[in-house]
Amino acid sequence: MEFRSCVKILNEWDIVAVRQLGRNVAKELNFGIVDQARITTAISELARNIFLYAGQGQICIEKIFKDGKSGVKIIAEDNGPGIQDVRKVMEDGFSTSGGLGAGLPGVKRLMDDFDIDSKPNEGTTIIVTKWLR
Amino acid sequence: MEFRSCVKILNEWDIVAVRQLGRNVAKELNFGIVDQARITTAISELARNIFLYAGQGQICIEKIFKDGKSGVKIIAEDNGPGIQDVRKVMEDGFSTSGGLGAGLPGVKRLMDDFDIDSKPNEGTTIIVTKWLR
Amino acid sequence: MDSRSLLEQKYREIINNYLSDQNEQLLYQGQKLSRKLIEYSTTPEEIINLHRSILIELEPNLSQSVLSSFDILLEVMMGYGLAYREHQSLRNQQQQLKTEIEIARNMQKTLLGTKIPKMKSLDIGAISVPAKHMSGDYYHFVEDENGCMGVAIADIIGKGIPAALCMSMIKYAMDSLQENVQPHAILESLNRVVEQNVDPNMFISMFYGMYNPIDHQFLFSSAGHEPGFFYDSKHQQFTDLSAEGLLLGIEKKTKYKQYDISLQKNDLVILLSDGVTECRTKEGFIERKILTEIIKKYIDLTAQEMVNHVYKELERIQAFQLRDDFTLIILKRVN
Amino acid sequence: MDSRSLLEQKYREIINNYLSDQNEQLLYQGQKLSRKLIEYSTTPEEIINLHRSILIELEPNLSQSVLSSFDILLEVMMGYGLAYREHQSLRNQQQQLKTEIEIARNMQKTLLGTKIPKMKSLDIGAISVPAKHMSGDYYHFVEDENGCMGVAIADIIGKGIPAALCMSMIKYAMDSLQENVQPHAILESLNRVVEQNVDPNMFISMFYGMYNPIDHQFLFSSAGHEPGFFYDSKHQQFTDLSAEGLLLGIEKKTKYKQYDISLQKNDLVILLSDGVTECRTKEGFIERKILTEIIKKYIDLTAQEMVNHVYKELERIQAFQLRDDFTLIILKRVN
Ligand SMILES: [Mn+2]
Ligand SMILES: [Mn+2]
Ligand SMILES: [Mn+2]
Ligand SMILES: [Mn+2]
Repeated sequence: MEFRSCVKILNEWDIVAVRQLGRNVAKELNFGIVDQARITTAISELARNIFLYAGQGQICIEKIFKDGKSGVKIIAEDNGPGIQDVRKVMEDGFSTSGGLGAGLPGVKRLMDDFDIDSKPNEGTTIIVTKWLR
Repeated sequence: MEFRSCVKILNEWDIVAVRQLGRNVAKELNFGIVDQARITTAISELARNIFLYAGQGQICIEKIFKDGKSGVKIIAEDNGPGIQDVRKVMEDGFSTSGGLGAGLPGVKRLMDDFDIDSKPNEGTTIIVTKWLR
Repeated sequence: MDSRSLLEQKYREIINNYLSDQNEQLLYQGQKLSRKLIEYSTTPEEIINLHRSILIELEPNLSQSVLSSFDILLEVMMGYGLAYREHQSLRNQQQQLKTEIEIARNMQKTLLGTKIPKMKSLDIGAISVPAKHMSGDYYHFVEDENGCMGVAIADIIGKGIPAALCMSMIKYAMDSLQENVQPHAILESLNRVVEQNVDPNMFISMFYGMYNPIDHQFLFSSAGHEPGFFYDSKHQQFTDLSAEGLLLGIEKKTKYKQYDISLQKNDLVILLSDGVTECRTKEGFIERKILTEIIKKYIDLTAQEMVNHVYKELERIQAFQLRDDFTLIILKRVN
Repeated sequence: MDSRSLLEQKYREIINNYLSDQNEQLLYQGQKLSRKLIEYSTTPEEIINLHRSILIELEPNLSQSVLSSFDILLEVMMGYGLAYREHQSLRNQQQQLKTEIEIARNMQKTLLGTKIPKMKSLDIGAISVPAKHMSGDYYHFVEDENGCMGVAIADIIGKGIPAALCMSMIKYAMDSLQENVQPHAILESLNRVVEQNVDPNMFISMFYGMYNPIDHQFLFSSAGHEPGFFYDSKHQQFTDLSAEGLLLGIEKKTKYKQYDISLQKNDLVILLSDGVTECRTKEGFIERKILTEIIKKYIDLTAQEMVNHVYKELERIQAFQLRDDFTLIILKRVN
């Protein structure tokens, strides 16, 4: 049975909670200090996105094992307004909320796999994975 | 009488010598550690440019005092081939010799004033200044 | 105190609090501070220096080695500082360029704009999305006085600004064409214009079709354009809308063959640019077969809904990175 | 060992050496290493972590506080790491865009290309430099069968890609003009084309002049274009080549006045775009007077040398940052 644990994102405290969860899972999987920080940063960005644009949602963290590799998978879901133009949001330098390099392109670069599904008025699901090397 | 001291740039050792000179002058003028490093980096880039593109030349360091302010002025001169297209060399991301952000635009950003005069087949003179704040 | 010193003070505070209680809350504050520092253009070498001074405050007996090691860290971080400064400037340039391209794109839209004709017997849907900032794809509808509808779809070999520039140039040629001419003749006349006027390294593929609502015949010719599909609703089968013909701009005297098909009720004509079929995923290009399967899923929707859905689906399987301009037109006989 | 570990090893070495002898040579090595690390895409957060592990090696009794402080430094550096990654990607995009613009610029050059006529009585020099990637300035020479030479200089209101796009569009209009028409009539006919075809927010200023080598008269009309200069060599005086007239594209039925001057030997006609006169230095715009003074310095050179020198000088006083497209044409009667 795979490990999976979720945190509801309702306020800024939940961002800290889900960061903590992600960092612990990354530690347990033996990710190094730098990768721990990267995974936490990615989670933080995803949580902030939910908090800022959807108001609420949840983030689940999974340990995954495949072909002898282990990794951490992060699923961020919300029922917010959805992203009108995903291509635009994935462009560098588009994000105005974060600093340089933040936003979803930043998350994509911090992680190994990135998938996004967004439907206007239904919500957004983002799934990202980082593999232990 | 203003202080002025020059180093001929003939080989890589001279780059170290002129860095040392610049760092000392910056220290004497009470520039902070970070500004010392910036001034040294700018000198280093100018020296490297001479070394790489002109073969040889010289760099002079001056202490300058004006309107109650003090500062350091760096004059880099060579009789090399000159720069064909100064506008191009001053574009970001043009420099291929250095890493990201290096080259003359980098020097310009590290210092307060920047002037360049280049004549094909005659040589290039670059004068940069940093003021103590 | 200015905002710089406030941020430095904040950094000092976070570290001090963290030393007495190492919790995630403080690390999160660190991340938020990072954003702020960048917002106020603090450079990485300044952070290193700040950190060094805080260590000295924290540990008055800090060993000389630890202190000296920071000289090297600072030196190494200078390179990152240069990159960071270049980034800020590049970002501004990028922003300006985007504004400029946005204006040019709007000019292009106005210039190339075409209205989808309203016809009793034909439901028409069209979508065109540039891969980059500007499109080198083009489509155009015309209705002549006999009620026939002409449809052109073209692709400049090349993308982005050069293709857009080229497209604007041949647009004039299109406008000066006479109405009521057959597809093969239209391509032949356009070919002459392109051959004469456009850069010799620019080629254009074009498909021209003409639908007659009286006899429901669809005539078409192609100048080296990616074949579309014909969907036979009775047998629920797709066949390629193949047609021979050289690209526009290669040879002055090129002749184009003309083909025709007959549309029954609910039959479809699907026209596209190669950006649709050459949709590249992690696993390689998709097959034309996969495309027809996707179209089939939406076959009961209106033509416009169909093209929108197909685009959305293909956009996602390419991870939102189009490699080529994407143009898809569906004509559905409804009466 | 891979190159990453080699670089880490090098960093360790430099620090160790530096601790026993703090000299500039090692700091210089630090700078060179910085370059290498960036070349191999090492991120700043990796440097911080590396530095932390080296400190642990150096000082086995390193205090917990110093170690923990690195957690915060790492967290703060993550933001810089993100900026750094974005920079690498932005730089690649910028590179691609540049390539694309380069191609478009060459197309534009081919499209707008004009040959400087060789005339016995007239020495002609011309230079045109875009402020950005693409020019919205345009100049063109024509010689008609009577030996008269027409010269057009135009400026799209706006710069960069949109202006270039617009320029390409009106180029067709220019080509279809009849020869041997007077300047005012040329502007009137171009005005109609621009008014009809070009985006309503795009305006074009244009000066059209025509030189007759028989009687040495220079006829000219202007559509809101920056006035050039006439240089009377006998009295060594510059006067403005003023001419009234609305911009192209404003009003369909605009009429243009026509003016004429007579050229004596060694007299000059200087045509320019506002990018020449609106040359901005740290102290503000230069005066037209300064421009004529600069021209005077080179008055004994050939027309082409003159325009080159004037450009070089103005380029430098603007610190190599043109704010507008720069076009300067000098006609010098030599016989
Ligand atoms: Mn294309
Ligand atoms: Mn294509
Ligand atoms: Mn302009
Ligand atoms: Mn202008």
